[in-house]
Amino acid sequence: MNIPFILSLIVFLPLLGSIVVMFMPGTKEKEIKNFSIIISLFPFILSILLWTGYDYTQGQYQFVQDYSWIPSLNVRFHMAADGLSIPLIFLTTLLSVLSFWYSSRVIKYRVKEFFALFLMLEMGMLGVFVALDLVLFYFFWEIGLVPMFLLIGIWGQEKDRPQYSAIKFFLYTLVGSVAMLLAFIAIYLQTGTWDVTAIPAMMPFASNPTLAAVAFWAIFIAFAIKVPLFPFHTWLPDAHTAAPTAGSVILAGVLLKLGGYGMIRILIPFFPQTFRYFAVFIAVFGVISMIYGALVSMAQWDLKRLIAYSSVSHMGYFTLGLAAAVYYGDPESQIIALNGAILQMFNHGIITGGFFFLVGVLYERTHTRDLKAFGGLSSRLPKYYAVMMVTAFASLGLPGLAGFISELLVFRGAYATMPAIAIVGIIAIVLTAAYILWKIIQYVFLGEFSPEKWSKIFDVKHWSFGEDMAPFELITMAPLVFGMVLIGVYPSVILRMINHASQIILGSAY
Amino acid sequence: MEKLLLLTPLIPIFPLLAFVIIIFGANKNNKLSAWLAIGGIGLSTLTSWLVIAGTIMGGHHVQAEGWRLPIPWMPTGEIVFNMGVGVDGFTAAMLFMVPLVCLLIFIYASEYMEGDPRYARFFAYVSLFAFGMLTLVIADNLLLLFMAWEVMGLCSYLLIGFWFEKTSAKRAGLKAFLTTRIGDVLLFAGMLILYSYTRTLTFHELFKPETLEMLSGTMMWGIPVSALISLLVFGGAVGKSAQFPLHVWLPDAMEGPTPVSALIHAATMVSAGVYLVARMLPLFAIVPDGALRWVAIIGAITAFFGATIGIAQNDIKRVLAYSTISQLGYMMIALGLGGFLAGVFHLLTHAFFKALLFLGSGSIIHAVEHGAHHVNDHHTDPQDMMNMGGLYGRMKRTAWAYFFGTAALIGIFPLAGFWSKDEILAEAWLQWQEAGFMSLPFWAWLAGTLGAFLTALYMGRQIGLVFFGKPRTEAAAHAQEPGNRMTIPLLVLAFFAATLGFINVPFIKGGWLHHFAGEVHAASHALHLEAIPFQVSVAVVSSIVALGGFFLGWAMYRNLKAGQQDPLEKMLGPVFTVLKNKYYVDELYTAIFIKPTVKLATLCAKFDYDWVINPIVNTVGRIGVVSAIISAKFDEIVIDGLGVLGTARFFKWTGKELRLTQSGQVSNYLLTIALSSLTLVGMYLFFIRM
Amino acid sequence: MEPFVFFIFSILTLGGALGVVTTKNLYYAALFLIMSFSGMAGYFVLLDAGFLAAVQIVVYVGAIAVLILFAIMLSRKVMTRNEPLLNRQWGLGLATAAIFFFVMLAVPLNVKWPLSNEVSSGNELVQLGLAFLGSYVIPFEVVSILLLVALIGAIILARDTSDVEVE
Amino acid sequence: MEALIHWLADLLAKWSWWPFAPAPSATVVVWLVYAAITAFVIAPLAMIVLTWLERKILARIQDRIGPNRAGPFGVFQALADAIKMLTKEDITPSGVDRIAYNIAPAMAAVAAIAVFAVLPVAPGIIGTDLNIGVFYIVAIGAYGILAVLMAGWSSNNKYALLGAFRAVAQLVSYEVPMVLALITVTLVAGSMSTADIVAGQGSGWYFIAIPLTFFIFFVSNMAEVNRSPFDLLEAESELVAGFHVEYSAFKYALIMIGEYVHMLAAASFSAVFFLGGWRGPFIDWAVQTSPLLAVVMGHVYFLIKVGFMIFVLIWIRGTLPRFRIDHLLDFSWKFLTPLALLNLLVVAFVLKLFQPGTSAGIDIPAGPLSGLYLGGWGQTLGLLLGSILVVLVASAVVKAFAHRSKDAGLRAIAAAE
Amino acid sequence: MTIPLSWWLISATALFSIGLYGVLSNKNAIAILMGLELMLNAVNINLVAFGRHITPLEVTGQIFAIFVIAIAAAEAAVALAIIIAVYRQRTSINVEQLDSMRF
Repeated sequence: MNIPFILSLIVFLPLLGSIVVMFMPGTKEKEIKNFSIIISLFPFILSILLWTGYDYTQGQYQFVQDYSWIPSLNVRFHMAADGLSIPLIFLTTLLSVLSFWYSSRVIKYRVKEFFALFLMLEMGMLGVFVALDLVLFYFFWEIGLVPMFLLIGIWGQEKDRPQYSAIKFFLYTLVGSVAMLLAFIAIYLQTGTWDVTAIPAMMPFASNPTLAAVAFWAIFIAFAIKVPLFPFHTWLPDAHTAAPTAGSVILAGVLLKLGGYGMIRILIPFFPQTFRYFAVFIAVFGVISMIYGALVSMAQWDLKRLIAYSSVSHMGYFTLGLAAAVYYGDPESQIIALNGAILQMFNHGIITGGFFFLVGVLYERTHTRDLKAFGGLSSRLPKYYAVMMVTAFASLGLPGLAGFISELLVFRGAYATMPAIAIVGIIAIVLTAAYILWKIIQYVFLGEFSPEKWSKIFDVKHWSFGEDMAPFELITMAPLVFGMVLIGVYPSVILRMINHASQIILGSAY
Repeated sequence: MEKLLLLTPLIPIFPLLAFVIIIFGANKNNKLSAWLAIGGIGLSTLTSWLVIAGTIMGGHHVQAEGWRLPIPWMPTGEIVFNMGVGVDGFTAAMLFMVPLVCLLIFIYASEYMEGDPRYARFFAYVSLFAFGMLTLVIADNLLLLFMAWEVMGLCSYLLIGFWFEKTSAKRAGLKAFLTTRIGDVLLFAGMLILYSYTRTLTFHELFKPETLEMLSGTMMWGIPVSALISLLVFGGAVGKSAQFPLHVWLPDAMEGPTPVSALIHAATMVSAGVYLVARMLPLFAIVPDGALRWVAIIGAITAFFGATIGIAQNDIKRVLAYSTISQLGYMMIALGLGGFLAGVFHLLTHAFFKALLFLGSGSIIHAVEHGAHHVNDHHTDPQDMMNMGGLYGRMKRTAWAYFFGTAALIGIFPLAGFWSKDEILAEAWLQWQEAGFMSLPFWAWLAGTLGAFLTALYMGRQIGLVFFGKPRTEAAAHAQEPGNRMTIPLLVLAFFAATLGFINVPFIKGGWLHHFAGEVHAASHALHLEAIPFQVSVAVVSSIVALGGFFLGWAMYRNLKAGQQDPLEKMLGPVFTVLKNKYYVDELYTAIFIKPTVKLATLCAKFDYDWVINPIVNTVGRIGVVSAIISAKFDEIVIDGLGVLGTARFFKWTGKELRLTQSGQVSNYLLTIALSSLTLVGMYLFFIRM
Repeated sequence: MEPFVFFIFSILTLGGALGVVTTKNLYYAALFLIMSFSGMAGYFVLLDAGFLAAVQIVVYVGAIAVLILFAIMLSRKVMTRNEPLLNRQWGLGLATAAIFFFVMLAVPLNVKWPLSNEVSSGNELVQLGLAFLGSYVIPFEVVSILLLVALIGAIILARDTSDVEVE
Repeated sequence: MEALIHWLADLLAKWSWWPFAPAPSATVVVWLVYAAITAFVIAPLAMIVLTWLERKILARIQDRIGPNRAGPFGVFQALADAIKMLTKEDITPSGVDRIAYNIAPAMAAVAAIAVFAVLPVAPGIIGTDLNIGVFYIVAIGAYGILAVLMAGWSSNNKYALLGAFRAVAQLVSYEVPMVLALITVTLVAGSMSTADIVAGQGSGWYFIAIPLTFFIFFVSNMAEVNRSPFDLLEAESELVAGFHVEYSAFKYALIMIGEYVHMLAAASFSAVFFLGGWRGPFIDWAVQTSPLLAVVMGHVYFLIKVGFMIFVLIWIRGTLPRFRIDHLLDFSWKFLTPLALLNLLVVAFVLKLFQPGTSAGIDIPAGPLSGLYLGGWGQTLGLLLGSILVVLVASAVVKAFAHRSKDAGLRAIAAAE
Repeated sequence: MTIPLSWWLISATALFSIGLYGVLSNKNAIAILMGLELMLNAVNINLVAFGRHITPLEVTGQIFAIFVIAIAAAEAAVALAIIIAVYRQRTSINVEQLDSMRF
């Protein structure tokens, strides 16, 4: 299937939907919800076509659209997708569909604004994954911020200080972006182009390592904030805790990936030698993120906060893999490390996305996330227990589920290039198991079930779908659970594409 | 015969199917669930026998070199990682034991678990467990083995914490998972290193001489890589097979239902560690005096140490649990001394008689529970041997099966345990003869022999406490023999416990089992793959020790009255207390590992959110706010007052004057437009064209 | 022959146009406009653009001129008053138009155009169809939408809202 | 004919006072003169014959005899009427806008006559085979509207003006479905040339392939020529006589000529577009063997069809009652136009299905059913099925609306369906 | 003999100037509109003439002329609607009186 302008369609259909939603009367909530779900299905279907239409015999960038945009600045409207971005586009559209589906049942007030903003958010995220022009990239990068800011600020739970969290999230990211923009401009002044595909050949700042390092760090910090990497992570727990369920899902599932994507798409090709020079340093921070995030998770009593910190830990795996991929080593190990890093992004998207849905499921019923409030739910909510078990074990890296494959690849690659750091990082695996089993499973599901405690927190008045997971919630989780099992059992479905991209990216950079 | 081998991938599929069907469909129907599980494992058993038949027909070719079915699984750069299953002699031997024992346990459990609210869930879990173990056995590469290994870890977690309403049970599950996880991480690290160096994890490629040579020749951190990998892999086995110092989870695992204990301790989980070490033995053995001696040392310590704790326990299942630890130590001793065959032999026989003992104990517990129920007594712990006594008269079938199991365990001629344990001790004995006094084999032999004595002692104690004397509680007095579904598996297991030793009697030259050594042949020059000749002295010594220990225990506890002090406690005093508290290892671990970790976590969280990082962020934010206020003042007074308003006034004035041009007349505007364009055209023509 | 026809059409076109701007009667102005349009259709015929000629008549004569006539008739009072049609600045306007004419005259008289002597195959309809559904399809669609919007907009603007009887 | 023209042109060129290039220009002039004569002869003739025919047929329908005094069967009655009209006093009322008042009747007649330029009467006999013939017909129609408007306004009479407004509203409204129907025909024929359209009906007249289009075209054509039941603008009982109330004598005659010639044109083009024009039995054979015979046969066939169509028009006039003005407009905008659009879509779709690999010499992807083209007959069948489908859909929709609607007119249409 | 390009251009220029005069000098809105139509048509003539004489093998000139016509039609429709609305409001279409948008 070769659809012309497929990338533009994917990116701008949500925008169109957003505009249409804005013009719909706010009282027609049902129509707005259904319309949003339907409009979000189109990019999803198109992203499947993108996946199936990917040609492994061709070069890196496919589905290219390249037009002049602002000729005076040499800015181009350049979009393309490759094996790196297609899985992430797929992830974004999938999580968006699920978020819309889920939100359509649980969002009760200011429905129109919610869906309009969410659609706009989807456009911003998708745009980042396909933009191949630095200005376009920056444009989409910033566009995603505003809807997310509003989503957290307006639909956040009152007791979690949503405004504070939203502003923190916004300013934190913006600080990074400003530095990034300056670096982009510096690159433009040196090379005369904004084109991501053209800049690597010109090797910006190759003659001046100091300048290269400055530019590298300016961009890296912007991405590191988004990833987030220790010590730039404190916006994450606040934002996650305050955001509505779908917002958390998208935040964890996609927004964190923007940073990782940027590192691979921009930093590796632009600054291969600088990156390599700082790789050990970055890897150390990755390992710190892993272990530190796991430890902090272990000390949390708020379920959502716990999962937020676990994101820090899991994205540390990504950072380690990335650093290992650019460090001195044999090409095969580098590729494996990069495969692992990219797969870890995807897996983290579906697993942590699933986690946030599941927290939402519990929160909608009980309006609390305090771990001490639960207990013994395993026998009371068997379906919820089953789904949560799969997600939790996928998260802690049980073989046969998605998380394991990426951990294996990351550590395999990291071991070959930087063994000592990798061995230290392995400790995180034990800690992850500890906090997931001890905190989540044991406190929520195991132990004696106490009907009095449960009836005190279970909100019968506002929740009409029954105690155990309702069909719509199961449908929300089904694709994610299926993905976790499928990737765990047969990773080639996605690794084939990622591997193709990794080979090209590393092959041309080193 | 190739066709028969093609059935191999099916073996684990049946239990998996049973699991899936129960989880998604049949979990409302208890009876159906049980039959699905039993049917699944039954089909696996049949398939396994076909595969074994295929292996035997395949002769030396298949038994030694193995047969494989790889599929491309994961692209890594230019290379594709192959995932697959394989069968060789060793696998076939395991395939004889694992599904059969599982099948018997499942049948047993279908009665044992009756009345449990989560009956169906139980059978789903055990099916998954069986799936894990069978996959592990037929894996042809370390990665698939590891995956199955972890699936079993998951199942053990679920099953040990099956009665999660009990605080002790949910703790035990967590403990089991985390403790084995530590071992798993070591194994994982070893696997990574191995993978990094060799680019493959498939066993037959790993065991190629040139690969082994490369691994032993390369040094890392001062030791050969092969030794490092071996130690890390052994770490995994230590965790899984509950060797010292990671044995702490196993006694706690008794919190699970008794069939689970049997499953974990006999057929599946703990055997996996031994299986792994046996499978990877060529790698261990490639460097002389390298990793292998550590295997032997750990094995010897565990064998002795487990047995000592066993004599001080009152819980019937805990005694058996420590017995298992101890017996696994024996297997490790054998493997550590290079006695591949001895280790595997003991692994097979032990599976049968330990399953028998566990199921027997389950039957006893069930009976006592039944009795307690009968007399409306809900305080009696049905697992405490002190609450039993005189059960022989009430449950003869169980008792006889239990006697056979005990005899096999302590090594009474000619039951299975005699042959297999004797092989291990003989191995150590022979090597001691070569290496001399005070050498490692000597200590191993000593630990083994003392362990055998202690084993006999605590088994004698158990038999005495449980079956003889008078019932010490009302519950025990009303105990009742359970139904056929529980007793018939016991009898079948008893049969195997009695006869399985004959597959490798040392009177036939070289034994028979060595045909099933499989790919381990690759490194056979360092290993003992053939049965060693019968050592009369060893046999005599161990027989005397076993009989002595047994009768000592039996005699001491035969007529113990209710409320009477434990005779051994009287004899040993504080030592007994130490043993009873398992050398305080749990407490030690809590103090030095768990509490500091939790403390560190709390500190990190405080550091993150309350003390350092978040305050810094907030401070930066506040600085921004303050500078904003200052700027606002500056703005108001200087820029606004002087600059902006002045400019504004200027423009206000000009605007006032110029607005008169806005006449509102369209025609005027049009004329202006026309004249302006005309001027532009004129300028163009005049300045540029001219 | 052709110059003769050209002159006839020029008289129609330019004469009509002059009539439009000079006559005092708005209704005549509209009729002159139609005359001018018809002349232009003739121009198009001479320029080998028969289709365009037909379009010119259908759209300008059949639609726009009729619309203008309608508008004139609907605002009939204006005509009966017989006010002068010219505004106060008509002199300036005339001067501007004249200057414009003479300035622009410089273009056709001075520029050397890259003329081509090729003769088209004459199948202009096919070419037009291909162009409209080929390279110009997007402008074509946009213009369609524009027309639709103008249609609706005109209806809404011209609708007499005080009329209650409107269904 | 050609030879005659050339001879005349040569003659003209020889004693030429003609200032421009000789022979070709002369040919043009001769053609013009020829055409003018034809028009001047045919137009009054048509009016006379048609008036007589109409009166006779109407009389038969109303169970009367009709004109029967002047000449056999009263054939000269119409001629007498014509003479009467030409000799009457030509009154120009005071207060009229003289210029427009005088131009309007001529324009009406000219607009009606001019469409005959593209009428293919017989094989090879056509005024000029424009490649935009169909479009030309539509374009010329615009002048007809203009004439009505001019006449109505310049009469300085409120009845005339109202009549003109009504007329223009009606004409503009019905022009839309008519053009849509013509587009459908153009699509099927693949050409806008009238000659090509006739040539394209070798495999089945379009009446068979697209009967619904024929219906739409015929109905809107009836409205275009102001025939009953759409004769509102000259509804004597309501509007005196519509826009031409102030006209008399010769100018009135011109307007009448315009009207009847328009009717003739409508009948002719109905025949050309849907009834195969000059096509009939053995005509193909005749074209190949003897062109002269073909011309004769063509004329005969064509006149038969035109006569039939005229008869149908008169028949309808004698049968159906008049519409009310709002029903009339509703019928066009709410029924005919959507129907025509739907029909156009379906026809385009069916054509695409049967699309052979090439169109106007350009290679395009063949349709999925192009194998069933069968020399045009497969396509004809497909189009017919499409038409039936549209009719079913339309009647279902109308029924559904009519049940709910309070509008009696719509319900009447539904009942008619 | 074909007509030279310059004839067309001069004719179009004249037409344009006449239209311009009409636009500038009339105070009746409809008359202004008519002037505008004349100007648009002058442009059309230019487009078609250039197309005919410079690129006779292509129909680009005609295409643009058709677009201009379509837009002119839309413009006329809307403009006349506005004029009628204004007339209804003020009973006048004299643009000199429509000067409420002034200082």
